[in-house]
Order: sequence, then structure tokens, then C-alpha cells
Amino acid sequence: MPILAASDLRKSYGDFVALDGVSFQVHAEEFVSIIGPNGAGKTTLINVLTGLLRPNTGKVFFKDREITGLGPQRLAKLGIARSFQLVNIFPEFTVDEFLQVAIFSRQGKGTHFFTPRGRDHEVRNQAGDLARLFGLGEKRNIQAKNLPQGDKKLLDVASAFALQPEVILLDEPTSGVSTGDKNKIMEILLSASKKMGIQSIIQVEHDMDLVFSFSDRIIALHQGRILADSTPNEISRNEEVVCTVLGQKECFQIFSDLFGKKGLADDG
Amino acid sequence: MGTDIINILFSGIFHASTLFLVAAGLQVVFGVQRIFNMACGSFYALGAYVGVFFVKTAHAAGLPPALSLIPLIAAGFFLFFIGPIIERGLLRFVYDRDETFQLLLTFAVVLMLEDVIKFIWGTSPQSTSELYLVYGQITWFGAVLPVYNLIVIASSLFIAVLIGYMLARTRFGKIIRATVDNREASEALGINMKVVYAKVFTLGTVLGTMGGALVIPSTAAMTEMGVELIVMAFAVVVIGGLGSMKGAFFGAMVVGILRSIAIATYPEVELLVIYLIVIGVLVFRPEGLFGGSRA
Amino acid sequence: MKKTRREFVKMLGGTAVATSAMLATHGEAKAQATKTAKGVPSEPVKIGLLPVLTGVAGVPGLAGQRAAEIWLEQANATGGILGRKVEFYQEEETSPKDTVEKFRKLTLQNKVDVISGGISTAVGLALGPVAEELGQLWLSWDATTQKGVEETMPQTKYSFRSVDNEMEAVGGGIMTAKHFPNIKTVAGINNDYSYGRDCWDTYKAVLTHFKPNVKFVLDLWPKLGETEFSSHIASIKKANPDLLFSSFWSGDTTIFFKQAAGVNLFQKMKACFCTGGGVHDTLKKDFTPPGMILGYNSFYFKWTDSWPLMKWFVNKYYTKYKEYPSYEADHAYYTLQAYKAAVEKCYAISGAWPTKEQVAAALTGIQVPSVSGYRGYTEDNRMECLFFQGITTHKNPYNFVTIDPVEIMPASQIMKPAGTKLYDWIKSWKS
Amino acid sequence: MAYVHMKNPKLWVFLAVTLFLLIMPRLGSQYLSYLLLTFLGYAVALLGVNLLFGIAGLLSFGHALFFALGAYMVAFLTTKFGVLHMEAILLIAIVAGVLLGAAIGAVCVRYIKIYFGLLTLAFGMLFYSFLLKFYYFTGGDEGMRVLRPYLLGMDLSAVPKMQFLLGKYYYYALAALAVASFAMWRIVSSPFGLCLMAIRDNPEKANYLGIDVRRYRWYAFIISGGYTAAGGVLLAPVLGQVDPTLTYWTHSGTLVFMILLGGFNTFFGPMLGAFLYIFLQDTVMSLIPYWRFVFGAMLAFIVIVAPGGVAGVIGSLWKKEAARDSARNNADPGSERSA
Repeated sequence: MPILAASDLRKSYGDFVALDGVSFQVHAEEFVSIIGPNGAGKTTLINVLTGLLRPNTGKVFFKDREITGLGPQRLAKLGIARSFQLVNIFPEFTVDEFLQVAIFSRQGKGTHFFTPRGRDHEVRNQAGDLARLFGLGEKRNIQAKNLPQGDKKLLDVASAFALQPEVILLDEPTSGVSTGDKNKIMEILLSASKKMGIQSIIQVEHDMDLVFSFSDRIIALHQGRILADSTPNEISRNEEVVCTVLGQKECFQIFSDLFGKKGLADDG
Repeated sequence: MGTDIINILFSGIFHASTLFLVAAGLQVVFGVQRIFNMACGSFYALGAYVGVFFVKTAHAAGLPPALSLIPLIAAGFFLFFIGPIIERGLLRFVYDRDETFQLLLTFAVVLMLEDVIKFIWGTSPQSTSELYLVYGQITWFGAVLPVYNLIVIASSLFIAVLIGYMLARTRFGKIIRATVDNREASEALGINMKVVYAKVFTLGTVLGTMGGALVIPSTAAMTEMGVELIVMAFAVVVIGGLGSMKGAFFGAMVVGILRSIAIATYPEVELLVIYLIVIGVLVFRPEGLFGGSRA
Repeated sequence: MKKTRREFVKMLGGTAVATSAMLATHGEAKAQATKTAKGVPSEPVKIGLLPVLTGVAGVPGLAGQRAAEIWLEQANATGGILGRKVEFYQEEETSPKDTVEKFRKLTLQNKVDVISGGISTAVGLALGPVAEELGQLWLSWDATTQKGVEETMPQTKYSFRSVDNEMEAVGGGIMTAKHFPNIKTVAGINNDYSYGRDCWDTYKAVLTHFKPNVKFVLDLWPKLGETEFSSHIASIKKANPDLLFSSFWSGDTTIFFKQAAGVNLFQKMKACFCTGGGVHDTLKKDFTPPGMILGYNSFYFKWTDSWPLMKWFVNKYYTKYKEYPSYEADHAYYTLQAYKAAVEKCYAISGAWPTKEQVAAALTGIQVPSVSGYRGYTEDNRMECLFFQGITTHKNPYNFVTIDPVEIMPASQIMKPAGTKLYDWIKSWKS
Repeated sequence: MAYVHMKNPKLWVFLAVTLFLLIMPRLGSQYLSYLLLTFLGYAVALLGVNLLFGIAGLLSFGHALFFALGAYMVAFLTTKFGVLHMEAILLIAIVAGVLLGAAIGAVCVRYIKIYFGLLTLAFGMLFYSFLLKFYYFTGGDEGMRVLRPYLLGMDLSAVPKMQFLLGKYYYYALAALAVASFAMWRIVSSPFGLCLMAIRDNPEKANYLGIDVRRYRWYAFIISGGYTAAGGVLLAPVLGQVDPTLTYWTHSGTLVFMILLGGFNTFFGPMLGAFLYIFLQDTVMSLIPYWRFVFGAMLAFIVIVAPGGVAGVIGSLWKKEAARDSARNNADPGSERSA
């Protein structure tokens, strides 16, 4: 049984069609990457899957339950979390507070009106571990707004992990991060998801290097349609996909390079 | 019977026409700058006081009462300068802040202007005497209507049309509409927001002062008229829909006519009915009854 | 109205004697202030003032404050009180809450000997208990401690209240019955607060007492400080009564007449504005109709020929402020004059500067010549004075209306006696 | 508040202020003590208003409604229902505040920013016109008298009013403030408090973390309703007479003004604001008749230059100090802003 399933999703803004009949399934233990040129509908898809947007038609299922347009808050409770393409944080919060608020929410302690949060050692420790896990151990008392860009991004992702969801959707987790750190971040994500028993990861990613080296499956979107949905190997052989996703110009060059797994030009 | 209906509707429309001017000032500022300007009531009061002052001086200088409309309109325009003073002097510092702080800043302006008026004119009501009746009356289906009220209605309709034209035809109007729809976009288009904001706020100010100046012959300028009116104007824009000119127009009509019907039928509910409608609108149709979008 | 004449004579009794004496103190000031009498401290007397300076009541408030200034000038020029110079400590009367704080400040911080002021009855209701609690002399200008038409503090020690709220309405009712005996239907427009409501109820009671089959066809309640009456006027036209009653007392009176004139409301309709005289000099001839009842409360500036003190005061006031004073002027003036008289009365007996308690005792039942005839305090510490109402006329040298004939009604005629319920008292009249 | 070591200057200030409040009515002038009484009432109310404004980021322009509700409750219960025990009155008023808060809040929290402000303003004015119009029930503009309540079951009607207010009642109110502050302290430093701040800073993100934004705002509104009502209750006996101006929209403005003056993003800021406002108004009012202008200018200055209010300014000075310390021996920054 798939953990997350989308069936024939359609979403249009005015006369611009963002999603045009998208259907796919994600199963346990899968790391799925969604690729496609800008405006292919990647972020719209994430927003629909996480209930921020309601599709015009089509359904979303979590396990066997329909969750179409259920809303992020409810989904978070069910076990679907996400991170954002553009840094999305609580600027005034310290790293600790940031992670704690997520954990409190997960444990349903949000409505504890009178218990001093400082004394909740369980949560403090969990937050601490998580911070260390994401390499923020030294920065636990720094306000989020004062963190470097890369750490902000990590913090955003970490807070999503703090919910210990079954499915996590990451919208360009490495965008705005120096090329050198990208692999490191990916490693962190994978190990974290192992530790926290996260069933499957769905990510939108532009860096083909990362995509091809980490994904179990790749879904290529183009103009709101699924162009291909297959393993990295399949995809890499699929000239059409590579060319649409990466644009004609570099096409041949890259196509040959693909097997040599050399770094591709990464557009923002 | 018919006479009564005319009287009631007419008085409602008269009230509406002054409400519209102030509400329009509120709307244009909110539409473009996303600032809910509580001080628009104080502008109205200022307009009234300066109106009286201008008319009195004009009479003293021997201007026949029949021409008093000129000093009144002059007073309305004369006060344009407080627009830039407040916009450049105060508001511009908080454009990047949360709406609530901008609201509080205009509240501060309300407090200050109230005392400015007290300082200049004292507390006793100011009024012009002959002016109101000099234009005489007309009788229409047995209902006696003071011509001056017709003039006020006419001029505020005229201003409404003028604004409508300005928004639809002129470049400035296009910029305003663009900004209302999408501020970022118009900024991106390289429009100088500084200038636009200054202009828009001044326009809003003049609409308020003009309302005060035009209404004064039929009434008297009193210190608390500003604080009283803002609540009414606020009801108008909420009912009409924040930021929408059309909203200001119809909102004013609703409030004005409803009030005068209430007074004619169940005087007790005069105020209550308006607040109830406001809450009803905010609850069930926050975008307002007449256009306006965002909630 | 036999009662009237008798009362009137009584109140004026001894004018001949009084006048000369009064003019001695009130006549043009002698420059040098005498030094304090023995047994009297030398430092100045501190008097707290609480005038309203904003909002609707700012108009009468200002009149009161100006009159107080004139009194101060006068008093200090003629040797203060027992030779003690007088000083004012002024705070603004605003909401009951804030005014209570100001009252406490004047008492505890500035340690004033007496506090003069208070216009809003809402404020009065709050100040009364505080004055008693602090043992502070409080001489109200216009504020009572009435809840509706009933007294909440039947007997006070330190609080000296103004005349009862509904007196103008009682007078208006009597005047209406007398001058417009043939009216059949009456509409009322009054401010939407207790004073307005009490006046309307009282007026209805009084008029019904004299004219049992008058019908009351409409009552309107614009808020205090309303500036837009065309809707109200429209619905008055709809009801089309023979007479319109109103207890408006502030700027809204002027506005109402103006907008009424705009649609010829008073072409046939009679009117009784029992308190409108509060803003008499803004009631311009070009929009205020003649032939209607207008009340000036307790001060009619043109009464000068009958009362030299008023002539003196009106001239002084006019030369200083280019306006003719309204009733609040004498409410204020009298409270100060009464305090002075009471202190001197006590000194005459004890030969020492009196305590607040002694002054309070002396004030009860006092009668002093003030600028609108004799004024006094009843046994239950309510102000007593003359009330002036009349029929508006345009036959005068001013650009605003005045009244002729002038009817003078003493408090004892139109103010309910101590301890009686208003409506029982009205029923008890023989008509 | 992680922990407070004796080096912490805040602790000393706190102790000094407490001492001041305790001994003031014994040493200081009676008048100043009266001002402090007023302060106590407002302080309790502002704790509630600021939970909404400072912590949850919702600016209410109608909270005077709850303040007036509390004050009128005292009048009604003492005069009409003969309920004289202050504890009972407080309880009933708080319940009333909570219930009304729940009702009004349910409507208001669907909106934020301007719309929230306008909606609350509308409710405030609705209540105002209700108090004014239903003359025979509420006493119209004259309002209602407040009888002297029993404190802890003690009938103190024999005591002279001033002794009562500046004696037992003062300490009663002070105790009430202490309890109220402690409870509010617990609330803001609870997980709930943290969630509210998260909502204030970034509702979308909070939503994605599984926090039911609207519901939490509603809770905050309800709590603030109860607190503000309690504040009104404490002030009523000091006034002796309650009237509708207590709920006019400008009074709601005053409440916000106080918070801003003191500082909305610190725990004690609002109280400081109430204190400053009351004493400033007292002095300025008697210095010049144009105190509104002065206060308007002051508000403008705060909004533009020092949105953190007085507490904010002091706080930033402290930070500088702390920074200079940490240069020498690194102090732990964790104890900063947990309020």
C-alpha cells in the first residue's frame, strides 16, 4: 500500500495550468525526487500534497485515507511534514526554542498552559539531539535571524524532522547552500530520516548531481504533466527528459557527461 | 407620505455625501499604502474649522454670501499641506513595519490634531450663519429641500466622478490601480513609490478636509466632531469594503440612508444598527458588500 | 402664577439695601489689598477649579471658568477673603474616572480649601461620595448627584449640589401650558443620555398635569454632540406635531435650528427649547424663529436693568471676552461668592479662620446676592436661584434672538422640595 | 526564565519595585497611593491585553469592552444582586469575561492585523452604545454606583473610605496583581506561550508544525478577556462609579498606548507602561491643558523611534552591558528574552 498517493491532480491559476492531471504513488522506504524546469509545477505540487492548496480536481491519499485539501496543520498531525524553498523560520526564536516548539506540538503539549517549558527535560534533550544531528549543536542559543543562510535552511528542515513524520516533503533543501555543503546536507537528511524512522522523503531538487546520486526514484514534471517517473538510470537514459529539464543548449554535453556523474550546471 | 419618503431619503443621501468624501480619503490611502488612517476624521474637523475661518474672513472682506462656496472650497484645498507633513514627517518611517504600528501612529495623529484645534479655535463651536440659507430652498413633490444640501450632494457626486475618471484615465490613476492590485509589481516597474505615497496621502487628506469644509455651513464645527466621525467613516469603509472607491460610495449610501430610516422608524437603534451591520459584514463578508478583494 | 410673584419679591427682598452694599464690594476695585484680619493665616486661600474644557460641555465650562476668573480678579482687588489672597488650582473635568482622580489630587496633593466645579451629572455622581469620603468642600456648578430624577444623596455634609436637573423641563411644561394652551400633539427631541431622558419624561408629566389630553407623538434621541439632524427633522415633519420640545443645551441647539430653518420646520410648528439659552448668542436671527419658548436656565444677560450686579458683571464679561455670558457663568460665580460669604459669616462668629466643617455648616441655607439675583443653598445643600424663560423675539439690537416677555421662576416653584419624589410632587399641584 | 543567579540585575530591580509597592501607601503621599491603586487595576488588565498583542501579535482596539465589563460587574453585583464578597465578584466577572471573550473571540480570531483591530473596535463600540442606550438597565451615561465590597469575608463598611482604599484594599489589589502576574508568567513561559509566539512570528510555518493557529489565538483571546475583566473589577471600587466612557474606543486606544509605552515584548513592560502613563498623565495634565498633544507626540515617537518602549530601550542598554561583560567572562545569553 502506498504511503502517499496523488490521483489526477489538476490545479490552475486563472488560465495558467500549473498541474494538469498528475498521478503517482510513493511507497515506504522511498526517496523520491521531483525535477523539472522552473514553472513546471513542482512547488504547486508540494503545496497541493501538503494541503496548502486545494486542487481543482483530483485526490490526495495518505495511506488509505483521503487528505485532499485537509490543511497543513491536520496533515502535520497525521504525519506529513515539509520544508520550504525560501527560508521559512521564526526569526526571533533561538535554535532550541525553534525545535522545542515543533516537538511540543508533536507531543500535543501545546495546550499545557501552566507547565514551565524550561523544566521539560525530555523535550529539551530531544531538541538538543536534533540540533546536534543537524550540526547546530553549538548554535542552540543563537536567534534564528542571526544564523547564516545555510543554517537557516537546515533549521527549517530540522523543525520538519522534529515532527517525526512518516512522509517528509523537502522543497529544494539545498538551494542557496554552497555546492560544497550540498552533499553533507543530503547525508544529514538521510541519516536523520533513518534515526527518526521517517518512511519516505519526497524532494524537489535542481542539483542533478544530488538527484541522481541519492534518489530511489525520479519524477520529471513539465508544464504540469508527468514526463517520466522512473529510476535514476532509466531517467538518465531518457534524452527527452534530460533535455526538457536542463534545456536544449547543454543537452548533448550533459547527456554524455551523465554517466561520468560530473557536476552539472545547477540553476537556482 | 411620498413627501416623507423624499425627506427621509434626501436627508440620508445628504449625510451619505459627506461621509463619502471622508471615507474616500480613507480608502485611497488604505488601498495604496495599506494604512488605515484614523486621522481622516481629524482632517474632516480641521476642514470644518478652517472653512468657517475662511468664510468669515471673506465676508469681512466684503464677499457676498452667495459666493461663499469659493472660500469653502479654497479652505478644503488650502489644507493639502498637512498631508505631506504627516506622510513625510511621520508615516514614511513605519512603511516597513507591521500594519498595527501604522494604525497606532495615525491614532497618535488623532490625539495631536484634537489639541491643535483646541489650541487655535478653543472649545466653543464655530459656525457660519447666513451662508446656509442664502441659496434658498426648492420644493419637490411637497418636500422642502435646502439648495445648499443639493450643492453638497452635487459636489460630492462630482468629486466621485472626478476620482473615477482619475483612476480610470490618468497615469497617476493607473499607477494607483496597479499598486492596489500588486504593490511589489509596480515597485518592480520602477515606479517611485515615495512620490506616489506622498501624492496619495495628500489626496486622502484633501478629500477629508473638503468634506469638512463643504458640510460646515449646514452645521457647526465642534472639537470632538473628528473622533465621532471616524467611527462612522470606519463603518462606511468596512461595509463598502476596505480599499475600494466603489465601496466608499455605496457604503456611505447604506450608512446614510439606513440611519435616516432607523431614525424615522425605530430611533432607539440608530447607532446599534450600524455597528451590527459592520460586525455582520466583517463576519460574513469581510471583503465588504461592494467589491474590494482581500480578507 | 401667584406663587411666582410672591417668591420673586422674597428673593429680591432687600435689593435696595443689598445693592448699595454689593456695589461697595463689586463696584470698581480699589487698588491696594487690605492686610489679613487677626486670627487669619497670611498665606493665600487655595481654591480648586474643575471646568470642562473639551467636548460638548466645553462651552458652558468655558463660561464658568471665565466667570471664576472675573470673580478672582474682583475678590483679590478688594482684599481677598478676610484679607487673604485667593489662588486657583485648576484641573480639567473629563470622564468621571479621571475627574475623581483630579478631585483627589486637588485635595490630597494641592491641599485646596474648597473645590468649585463639576458640570456633568455622571461626574457629579462620582464626586459626591468622594467629597464626603475626603471631607472636602465641593461646590458644584451644574452637576447634581441625581440618578434620573431622584436624589441619591438626600443629605450631604460637604457636597453642595447644583439645582435639580429637570427644573428647566418643569419650567418648560408650565410655560407651554401657559403660552400655547391650544396645542394637541407634541414631539420631543432630546440628547440620548439621562439629562435628555429625564427632561422629556418630566416635561410630559408636567404638561399632562395641566393638559391631560395632549398627545405625545414622537420622541427622538440623537446622541449628545450630534452634528447632522436632517434625518431627525425629516421624521419630525413626518409626525407633524403642533409643538416640538427639546432640552438641547449645547452647540447642537444651533445646528438643529439652522437645519430646521433649511426646510421651514417651524413655519406652523411651535417649539419649546427649555435649555437652549445656554448658547443664546449663537442662535442667530436668520435661522432661529421668533415666538417660541426659550429657556436661559438661571441667567438671562438682558435682565440687567432689574439687577445692578448683573449689569456690572455682563459689562465686565463682555468687555473682556466680547461675548454675553450664559448661565454657567453665574453657577460658577455664585459658588465662589457663597464660599467667601460663608467664611466671613463664620469669622464674624468665631473670630478665627473656619474649618471646612464650619464653612459647610455656614453654607447650608445661606443666601447671597449673586450676579443673577439672590442665590442660596437649601437645607439639603442644593442650589437655589431664579430661572428665566420666555418667548423668543427678533426685536433687539443683536444678531441673535432674545426673549420677551421674560418669565422668572424661582427654584422653590419649579424644584421639588427636599425628600419628595418628583412625580408625586407634580401630581400634588393644583392646576 | 532559565535561572536567576544573584548577579542578575533584573532580580534586584524586581525586588526593589516590589518593596516600593509594599511600603508606598505607608510612606508616600495619599494621593500617590491613589494613583498606585489605579495602576494596580490597569496592570492586571494589561497582562491580558498584552498576551494578545505582545505574545500572540494581535492588536485589539476594543479591549476596553472587557475592562468595562469587569467594572460594571462590580456595580451590578453589589447594587442589584447584593453580592458583596470581592472574591465572588472577581470569580463571576472573570467567568463573564471568559465567556464573552470566547464568543467575541470566536468571531475575531478569524482575522488578523487591521481587520482584527477593526472588528474588536466595532464590538467595543457596540458595547458602548448598549451601555448608553439601555438607560434603565445600565444607567446610561451616568453609569452605576459601586458599593464597597467585603474583602476575604470581612465587612469593612465601618472603616472610613480612604483608610479602606489605601489600607486593606490596596494590599488586596496588590496581592491580586501578584497572583495574576505569576499565573501570566507561567502562561507565557509554558509551551502554549511558545506556540503563541511562533504564531506571532510566522503563522504559516506554525501551521505546518501542526499548531492550530486559529484555535490558539482563540485561547489567547479568552484568557485576555478574563484578565482584562479582572482588571476592571479591581479598579471599580476605587472609582466608586462606573460609566460607559470606560469602553469608548479611545480608552481601548489608551490600553494599547500603555503597553507600547512600557514595551510590548517584555513581560513587565506593560506594567511599567501603565505606571508611566498614569503618572505622566497626572503631571502633564496639570502642567498644560494640551496634554493630548503631548501624549500624541509621545506615542508617535515611541512607534517610530522606540517600538520596544521604555523597557525595550533599557533592555538594549542591558544587552550592551551584558556584551561588555561577556567580553570578560562570557555570561549565558540564554537568560535573555524568554519572556
